[in-house]
Amino acid sequence: MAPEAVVFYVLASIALVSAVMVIWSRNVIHSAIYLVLTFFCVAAVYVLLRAEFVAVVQVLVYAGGILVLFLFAIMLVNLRDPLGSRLGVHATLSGIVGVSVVGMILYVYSTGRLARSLTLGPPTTGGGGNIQLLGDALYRDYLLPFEIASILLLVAMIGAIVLARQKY
Amino acid sequence: MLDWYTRNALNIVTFLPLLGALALLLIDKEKKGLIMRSATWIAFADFLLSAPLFFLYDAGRGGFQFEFRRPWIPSIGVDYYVGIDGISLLLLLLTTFLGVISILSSWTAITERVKEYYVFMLVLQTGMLGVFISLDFFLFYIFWEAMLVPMYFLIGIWGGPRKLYAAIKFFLYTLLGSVLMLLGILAVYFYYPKVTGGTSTFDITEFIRVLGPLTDPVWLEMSKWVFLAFFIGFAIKVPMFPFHTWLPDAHVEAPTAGSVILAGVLLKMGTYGFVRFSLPMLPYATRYYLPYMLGLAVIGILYMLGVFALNQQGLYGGILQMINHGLSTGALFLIVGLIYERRHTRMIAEFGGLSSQMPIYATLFMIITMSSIGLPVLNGFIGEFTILVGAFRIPPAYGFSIPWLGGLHIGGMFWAVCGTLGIVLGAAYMLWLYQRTMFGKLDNPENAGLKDLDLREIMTLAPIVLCCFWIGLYPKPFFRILERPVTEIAARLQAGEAAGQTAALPAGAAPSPASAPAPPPTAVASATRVPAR
Amino acid sequence: MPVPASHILVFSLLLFSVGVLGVLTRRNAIVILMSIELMMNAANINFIAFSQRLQNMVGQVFSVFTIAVAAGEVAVGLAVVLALFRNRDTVYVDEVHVMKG
Amino acid sequence: MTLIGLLWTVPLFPVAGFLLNGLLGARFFPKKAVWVIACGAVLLSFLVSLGAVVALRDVGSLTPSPGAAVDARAHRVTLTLGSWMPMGRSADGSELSVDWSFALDPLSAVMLLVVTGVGFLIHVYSIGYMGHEPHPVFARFFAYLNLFMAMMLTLVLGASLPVVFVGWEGVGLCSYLLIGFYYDRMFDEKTRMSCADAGRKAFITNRIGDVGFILGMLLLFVNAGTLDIQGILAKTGTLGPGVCTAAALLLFFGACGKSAQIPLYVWLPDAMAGPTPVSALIHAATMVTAGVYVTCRMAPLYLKSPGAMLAVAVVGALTALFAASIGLAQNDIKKVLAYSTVSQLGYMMLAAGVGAFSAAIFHLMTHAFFKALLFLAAGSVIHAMSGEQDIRKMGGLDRHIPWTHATFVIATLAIAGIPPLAGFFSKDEILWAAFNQRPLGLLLWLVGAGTAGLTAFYMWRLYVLVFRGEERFDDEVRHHLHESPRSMIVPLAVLAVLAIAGGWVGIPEVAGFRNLLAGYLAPVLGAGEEAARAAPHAPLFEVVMMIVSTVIAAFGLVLGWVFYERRPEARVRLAESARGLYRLMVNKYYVDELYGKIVLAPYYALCRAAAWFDQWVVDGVVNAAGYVTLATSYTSVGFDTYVVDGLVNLAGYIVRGFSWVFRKVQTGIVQTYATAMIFGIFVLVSAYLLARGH
Repeated sequence: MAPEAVVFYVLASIALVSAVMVIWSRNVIHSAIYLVLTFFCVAAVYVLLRAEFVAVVQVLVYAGGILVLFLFAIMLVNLRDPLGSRLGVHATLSGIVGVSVVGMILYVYSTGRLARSLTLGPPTTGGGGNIQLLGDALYRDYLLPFEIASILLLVAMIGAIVLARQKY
Repeated sequence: MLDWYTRNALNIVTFLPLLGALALLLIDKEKKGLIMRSATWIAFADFLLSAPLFFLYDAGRGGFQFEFRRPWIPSIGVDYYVGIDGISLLLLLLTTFLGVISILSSWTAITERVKEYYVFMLVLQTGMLGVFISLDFFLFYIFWEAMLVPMYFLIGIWGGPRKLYAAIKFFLYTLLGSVLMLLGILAVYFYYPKVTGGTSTFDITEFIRVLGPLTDPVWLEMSKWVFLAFFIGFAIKVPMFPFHTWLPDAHVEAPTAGSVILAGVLLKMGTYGFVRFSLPMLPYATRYYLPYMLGLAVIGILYMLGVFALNQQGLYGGILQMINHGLSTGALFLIVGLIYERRHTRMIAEFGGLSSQMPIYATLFMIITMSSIGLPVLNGFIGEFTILVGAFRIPPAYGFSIPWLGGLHIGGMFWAVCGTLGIVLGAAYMLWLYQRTMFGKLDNPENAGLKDLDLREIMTLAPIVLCCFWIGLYPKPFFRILERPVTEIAARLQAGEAAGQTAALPAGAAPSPASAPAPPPTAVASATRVPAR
Repeated sequence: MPVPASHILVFSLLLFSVGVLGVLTRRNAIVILMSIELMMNAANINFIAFSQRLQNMVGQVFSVFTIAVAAGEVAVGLAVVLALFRNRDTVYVDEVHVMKG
Repeated sequence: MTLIGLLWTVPLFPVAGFLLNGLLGARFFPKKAVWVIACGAVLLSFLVSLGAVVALRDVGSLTPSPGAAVDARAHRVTLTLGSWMPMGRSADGSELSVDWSFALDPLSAVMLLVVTGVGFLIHVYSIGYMGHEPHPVFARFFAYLNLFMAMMLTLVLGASLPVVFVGWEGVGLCSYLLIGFYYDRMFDEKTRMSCADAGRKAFITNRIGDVGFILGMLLLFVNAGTLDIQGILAKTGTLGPGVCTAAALLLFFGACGKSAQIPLYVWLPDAMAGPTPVSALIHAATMVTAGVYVTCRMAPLYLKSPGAMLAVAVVGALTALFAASIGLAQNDIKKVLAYSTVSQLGYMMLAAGVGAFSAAIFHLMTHAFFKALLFLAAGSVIHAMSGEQDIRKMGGLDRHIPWTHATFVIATLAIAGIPPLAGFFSKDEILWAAFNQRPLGLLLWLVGAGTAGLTAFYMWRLYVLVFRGEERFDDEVRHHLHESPRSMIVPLAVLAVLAIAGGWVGIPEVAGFRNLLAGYLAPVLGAGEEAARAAPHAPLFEVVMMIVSTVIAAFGLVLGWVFYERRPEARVRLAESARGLYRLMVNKYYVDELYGKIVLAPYYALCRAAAWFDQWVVDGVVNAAGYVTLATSYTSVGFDTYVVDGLVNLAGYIVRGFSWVFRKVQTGIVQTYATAMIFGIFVLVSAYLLARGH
């Protein structure tokens, strides 16, 4: 087994386990910490997949920005009972449904055609990665969507401020 | 200038309220007075902008006018295509007219969430206008659905004690109807290219032109199902028995202006749908289900009787009566709203003897009551009389006999008699209502201090009353505007009748899919244009 | 890349499923938001895997957009949670059932 | 063409008066201005009508112009003001259209003069009668009265049925408003009927009749292709007997409503809830005769259908007798007069039914004079008695109010049919025409003559109880007792003259005069008259019949005098011996109660049933799914305890699972919905996979 493969499987396992812990853990703070761990692992997987820029963005935005937001929110929401019950009958049922769907999709994968046709090709050229290609795509072909995305962020920011204001 | 207006009038009229709503959003919500005034002015400007259409519309030319067409989603054949004929013109004017009045009537009635209220009212206005001007089925459907949302909120937020129940009931009912209607639209949409061999389109005029006179047995069979799909969609809106139970709840709970719009415009959309789509596009199926339609129509909805009389007089009367009913029912809800605002109850037992306390109110109420029970010189009579003439002219072949009632013939005459009896019973009820509230002794001390109407309130009712007299005394312009579209539809229906005969289906038989003949080997017929009369 | 693409897809699928489970089972709105983030990450992994496989940058471009959207969504979502908490004194979604039939 | 061209202004003057008094009167005008406007408007109408009628005399010299057609043969001028309802084409391509058009011919001329003339007198009378009312009420009264005049004139002048119908409904509305004029008062304490109730009853009963009128119009419209009256009458030949009979009967049903014939007469006695001038104007002289007028208008249509004619005659005769018998036992002065009106209207219908249309119009005219006089005199009595209407509390008034007394006597003799007063000639003409009817002539004559006797009897009874005998009122009333003001007495006097001399325009030919009225009406009604006169003419016999009917009337008068003035104990004995019949009469044969049982009760039941149906059946179906779900979840509540305790067996678990799912569907928790969605995806994809055979 190639070292990269080993790294991938390890990272994937950590990501999955910590993801499970996110939803399993009874303390919201713990959930947030596990979430950060998942994000880091996924970022690493991005690197493996030769998407260095996205990996960096992932770390900056998710692990940096979003998580801080979460922590702030958790602290602002001063819960009386931080340990919400986790597994009700409803959760069991939902779990069963969810797992069955996963099983089904896995079954579809395993029936073969998808798996064969999607083996990854050779890595892209160069040690510098493909940031330049990405930049070209972002700022030339997808300039308008990019700008719209920035407006979206602006709107979200204003919306969040308006919603979270004490009196309105 | 005029040229530019005629080309863009419909877009301006339709989207002005929407733009106005957007503008309202920018106003500080504490400035309630400014919001109310702006909303009123916007609605009034919209009415003023729509009024010239009445005079610019070329009644002699007929057909759709003020058309505006741009490709919208070319890949599936959707156009932004709007235009009006005489029928939609009148409904458009009714909408802008009642729009001003309902907004004006809300000034004192709505005290909470003022800004949102007027925004919803204006958005609703755009939705309703859009329904009447759309000539593209896709566009039509979008407006048809879009209109539900503001109405839902109007009932659900500013309604009475059981508002949530009423709002959800309203929404679910109409949604169910429109989903079935969508099925019908899609059926037509997918069938159309098979006939022409050309491209797909949602163009309503094209559907009518091609599918209306089509005599292909496959289509005739299919049109029955399409008719049923449309029927449920429209019948819920009308609302026809037995789809009517959402209406009382909605009316009781809705705020006054909501009731006015609901009764005045929204309920007319179902009938409009029948006139615009079912009749000209599916003449054969219309004829096929006619006895049932008449039977359902006669339970309370007189204008449906007119529409399904399927002749010129019936259609005239049906459409006029839609306008009349919109005016007088709208006014009645305003009247109820005015007293509700003063006393915060609608219980009839609470009132009595208001006539001496509020003479202007009593007078206007009396005129509207008389209008709605069809007293001549007022508008109701014109509509009712024309409808009854139409009903009388339903050929005997359109009816059926009941053997175990001595061969009683259930045809035009029977329905006309039913309709006339309905008018009388309606009169009994309305007079009872009027007497209980206005006459008698003023024995409830809470009513002693009631104020008569102020200028603004008179301004909401007086235009309606004037319109009632106008239509009652000199309805000729309305008849003229309706003349071409109505004759065209009547001609199409006659052609459909002929189609039914050539297809040699048992006329007037009970509708059962099994009675359909086997489709012929080639299911493609050439499209022919109905000779215009 | 010696790892078969299908394994990466399975990884993303599992991550996504964990997110779905979280959304379905947890009562705490904040955790639900976190679970949504998990699902978005899973989607991103798919984007990038296919981008690599097809030697096309579009996948990466879209993942950038996804991250932007996720950021906005979290910001607004948390604001909603805060507003909810202020008005209803709870962040448990099953206590917020105005749509109850 | 001068004044005839202004014909359209005749209804317009009162409309102007109505608008002025209605909109501004109560606020800005003094009382005097109000009545000057109201009476002036009617006077102007009267003068214009008079001028137009005079101009009509030499119709031959009139020149037609656009919008004004002249028919010299029928002495008719038709003004078309414009198109009202252009309804497109009928199946055969003819134009279905209704115009705003007015017509003046001898028939409408007679009506026009009667309506405006009597109307003007009653307007003048009302000045005094309503004088003590506070100002807004005063203005409102005159506004309504003017509106009524406008509508009545529209009815009379209308040249097409819908225009007539405008007036027809309009007078109904005014009648409703005026009956319920004192809307806050009680009318009949015993049955707890308020004035507003009475008005509503009148309006609804009329509307029921209108069903017939509308359907008749429609039938004619669809079959004749026009609603212009002359157009229809010209086409009666082509309509076929079935359509003619149906249309005639339907129109007659409408006329029954307006003219208070069996079975729709019940509203008229209750209409006495209105102020007395209203009773005089609307419910005696003008509006209630509209049915007779329209029947005569459509005479050629009726003549095409012997069956319909017979129906009209029989209904008229029965109504005459029936109402007269009820009138015998009433104790309210106005109700006696009301039943008398119903009875006289029956007379007119009888005349129309036997083809004596001009006699019907003749009686309509004389009846307008003497019945208006009776009502106005009764109003004067009520005025003098401080509002008392019960004749058992009157008596001996002849000394106190001599003018009223004198005019009342004249009117009583006129209605009883004593020559040479007005009633005699018209009543006699009707009886003679009825006698000549085939095949029921003798029977109809007997009924008519019997009614005449009854009429004389109960009218004299009324007179005696009110004016003669001992005074049965208390001192309080006596203290206020006074003769009415001059504005009331003058109209009484004028009407008294008319009640005496009004009949002289129609003295039968057998007496050596020309029957002026019949001759005047001949261009319009001549065809019908000839049919009626086809019977063998025996002048001597006619004179004998005349004498017989006079004797019968006189006998009735004498009987009334004997029973009520001379030997009251004989009356008591009679009432004792026929107690059952007497009770029936006092209670008006229980017709109101009967209608309550067979019409109103089912109607209310229907309303309730409809509401019940809506609430339970329709909504029930809609909510069925919801109910089922609810039911399931309710049953599951019991199981929940076991679930918590973990004591579940398999069967219980399944039930619980299902019910739990159903209930959870309605929890309002978004997650539930999400679960359901995903489960749906699962099911769909599984189904797809299975179908694909994987």
